[in-house]
Amino acid sequence: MRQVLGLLGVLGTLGSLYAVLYYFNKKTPEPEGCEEIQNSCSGCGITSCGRHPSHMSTEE
Amino acid sequence: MEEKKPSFLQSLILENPVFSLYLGICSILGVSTSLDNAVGMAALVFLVLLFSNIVVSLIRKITPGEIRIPVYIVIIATLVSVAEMFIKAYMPSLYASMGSFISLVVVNCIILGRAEACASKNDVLTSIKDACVMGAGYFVAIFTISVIRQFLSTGGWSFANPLTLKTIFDIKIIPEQFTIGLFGKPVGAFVTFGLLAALFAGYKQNHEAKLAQAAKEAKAAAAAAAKEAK
Amino acid sequence: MKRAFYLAFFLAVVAAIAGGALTFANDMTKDQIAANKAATEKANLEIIYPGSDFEKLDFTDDTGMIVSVYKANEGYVYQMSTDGFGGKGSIEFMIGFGTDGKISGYTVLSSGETQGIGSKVAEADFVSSVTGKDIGASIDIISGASVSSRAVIKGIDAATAHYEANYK
Amino acid sequence: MGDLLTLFLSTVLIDNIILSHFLGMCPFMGVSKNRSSALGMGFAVLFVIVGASLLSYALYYLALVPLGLEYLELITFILVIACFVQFTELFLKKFIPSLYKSLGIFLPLITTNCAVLYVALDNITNSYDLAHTIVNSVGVSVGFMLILYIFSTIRERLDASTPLKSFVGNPLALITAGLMALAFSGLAGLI
Repeated sequence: MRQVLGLLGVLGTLGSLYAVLYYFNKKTPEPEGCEEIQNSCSGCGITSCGRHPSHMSTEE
Repeated sequence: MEEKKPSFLQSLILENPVFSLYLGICSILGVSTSLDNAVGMAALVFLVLLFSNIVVSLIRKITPGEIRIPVYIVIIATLVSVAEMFIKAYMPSLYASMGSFISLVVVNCIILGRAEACASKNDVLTSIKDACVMGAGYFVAIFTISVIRQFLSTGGWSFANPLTLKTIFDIKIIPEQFTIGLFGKPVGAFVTFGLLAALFAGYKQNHEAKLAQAAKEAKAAAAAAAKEAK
Repeated sequence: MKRAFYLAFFLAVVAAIAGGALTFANDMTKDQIAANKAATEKANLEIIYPGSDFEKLDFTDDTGMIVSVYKANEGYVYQMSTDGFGGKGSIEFMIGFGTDGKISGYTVLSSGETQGIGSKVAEADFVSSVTGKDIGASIDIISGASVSSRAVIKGIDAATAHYEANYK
Repeated sequence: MGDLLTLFLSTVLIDNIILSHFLGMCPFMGVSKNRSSALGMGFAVLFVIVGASLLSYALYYLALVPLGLEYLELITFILVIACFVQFTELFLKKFIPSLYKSLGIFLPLITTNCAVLYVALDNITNSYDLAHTIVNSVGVSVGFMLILYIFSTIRERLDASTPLKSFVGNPLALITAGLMALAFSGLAGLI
């Protein structure tokens, strides 16, 4: 029983923490002088990179 | 001449995920020292890709838009962990030779890439088809490299059934002292992959040149026909 | 703000389900993995002392090279890991110290050394040059494979020092 | 103390994360176009690897082991790394925009970087104590930055050169990396 609680505790907190941080990270605007760093990431095909257009879509 | 749909084989070479997009290189370079490893890793990547595409496309309606990527990362991590447990339990020799590369499949760029690009937008069937195409592309890449590397570094090929450890075939062509040990080492991995990538790029370039050439001819013929009609 | 809570809850639920699936898979494979581990361990030890039974001892070690120590009927067996030409922990070997004061056995479990050069540390002539020697006697380096053989000898010396300090 | 130094030397030069473990290849291919971005990437990776592996180390020995949940290590480490990267990006965006300007672009790329996860898992499988964990993490990141920087200097010349058409770009970069691996493997007798 302790194991199940531990599991829910660890994974639950980490999961929700990640969601909250990810959400607020998307929400906070980039500092003023940082817009143009977008194009210096030389076309990497890696979709997991935060700069990839896949992250840009907001609410459904 | 309408654009004929590239045959399955052609799309395997032209849009090969590994050689054209350079996705998933970490696992390929690391594991392609022998046929058993290559087949094992290709099967693992394919199974994880298949199940992740299925699960992702099943829940695509209810996953909130903002946290799509985090949800996919959790799903893929679970699938890889489960796969790692089964390999450790039932294929210990394969686990020993692939070692830490199994758990690194989680961050394999192909799986997350396909989950995001394809599975999150289409229904289950297209996702499964996409997983098969990508899995085949990955298998072609890793298998070719391991064929070259194992041949040069050990002078032949050997393949054993991972479950029963019975060697299916073991051919030695080059005698022991003429094998190039370097190809078993990282140097060989980089060089073989570089040369093959160049080969694929070359094939793609002259394929596109042929298409452009054909298109130019078609335009010229059309212009000539138009002139005659006037 | 409410959206953030919904997202947090959603991912927490997904992570919990993932945890559940992992627990289920873990329970299914747990004993098989343990069985595998015990089997390979026993097989390695049998090479040094066939047919003897072994008792795993806990030990303190600051060299970082001793993987595990076992007490067999006629002596002790050390499982060692040393950094050879193939990098960190590239050579793993077992060495047996007999109660008769002689090295009762030496075998290489895994070696990432270069084929044909460093791999000589696993071949018969080096093995025979080690087995049967008195404990603490010096072992000569293989010419042409000095890096790998020196690494193995460093491991053997560490095991000998630990053996003499604790169990002689 | 001695073996800490050998561990550091071996992770930087001999057992280098890129040249002998092939990890971190995605940023290695993508970002090494010029020296400044290589350095920026190097520092971002150094910060994330050391931070994430310490967090994972603590979480493993404080939470997973006492609860007997060792089998959750892979998914926990991934979540820890992702949270750490998101938190860093958020913190930099809010409080240190200047640092964000130079490192910001690289941070999201590191979330699913093979090298970071490898180091976090490596510290556990080798059952390192705290000192070894720190040395291992710093060593790997210094090794990553060193190879990335050297490679970016070579790559600037490669882009200026005119190789065979099919070798342009990544294939040539891979072969150069192979030659670098050959050169670095010569150091193996160091320790």
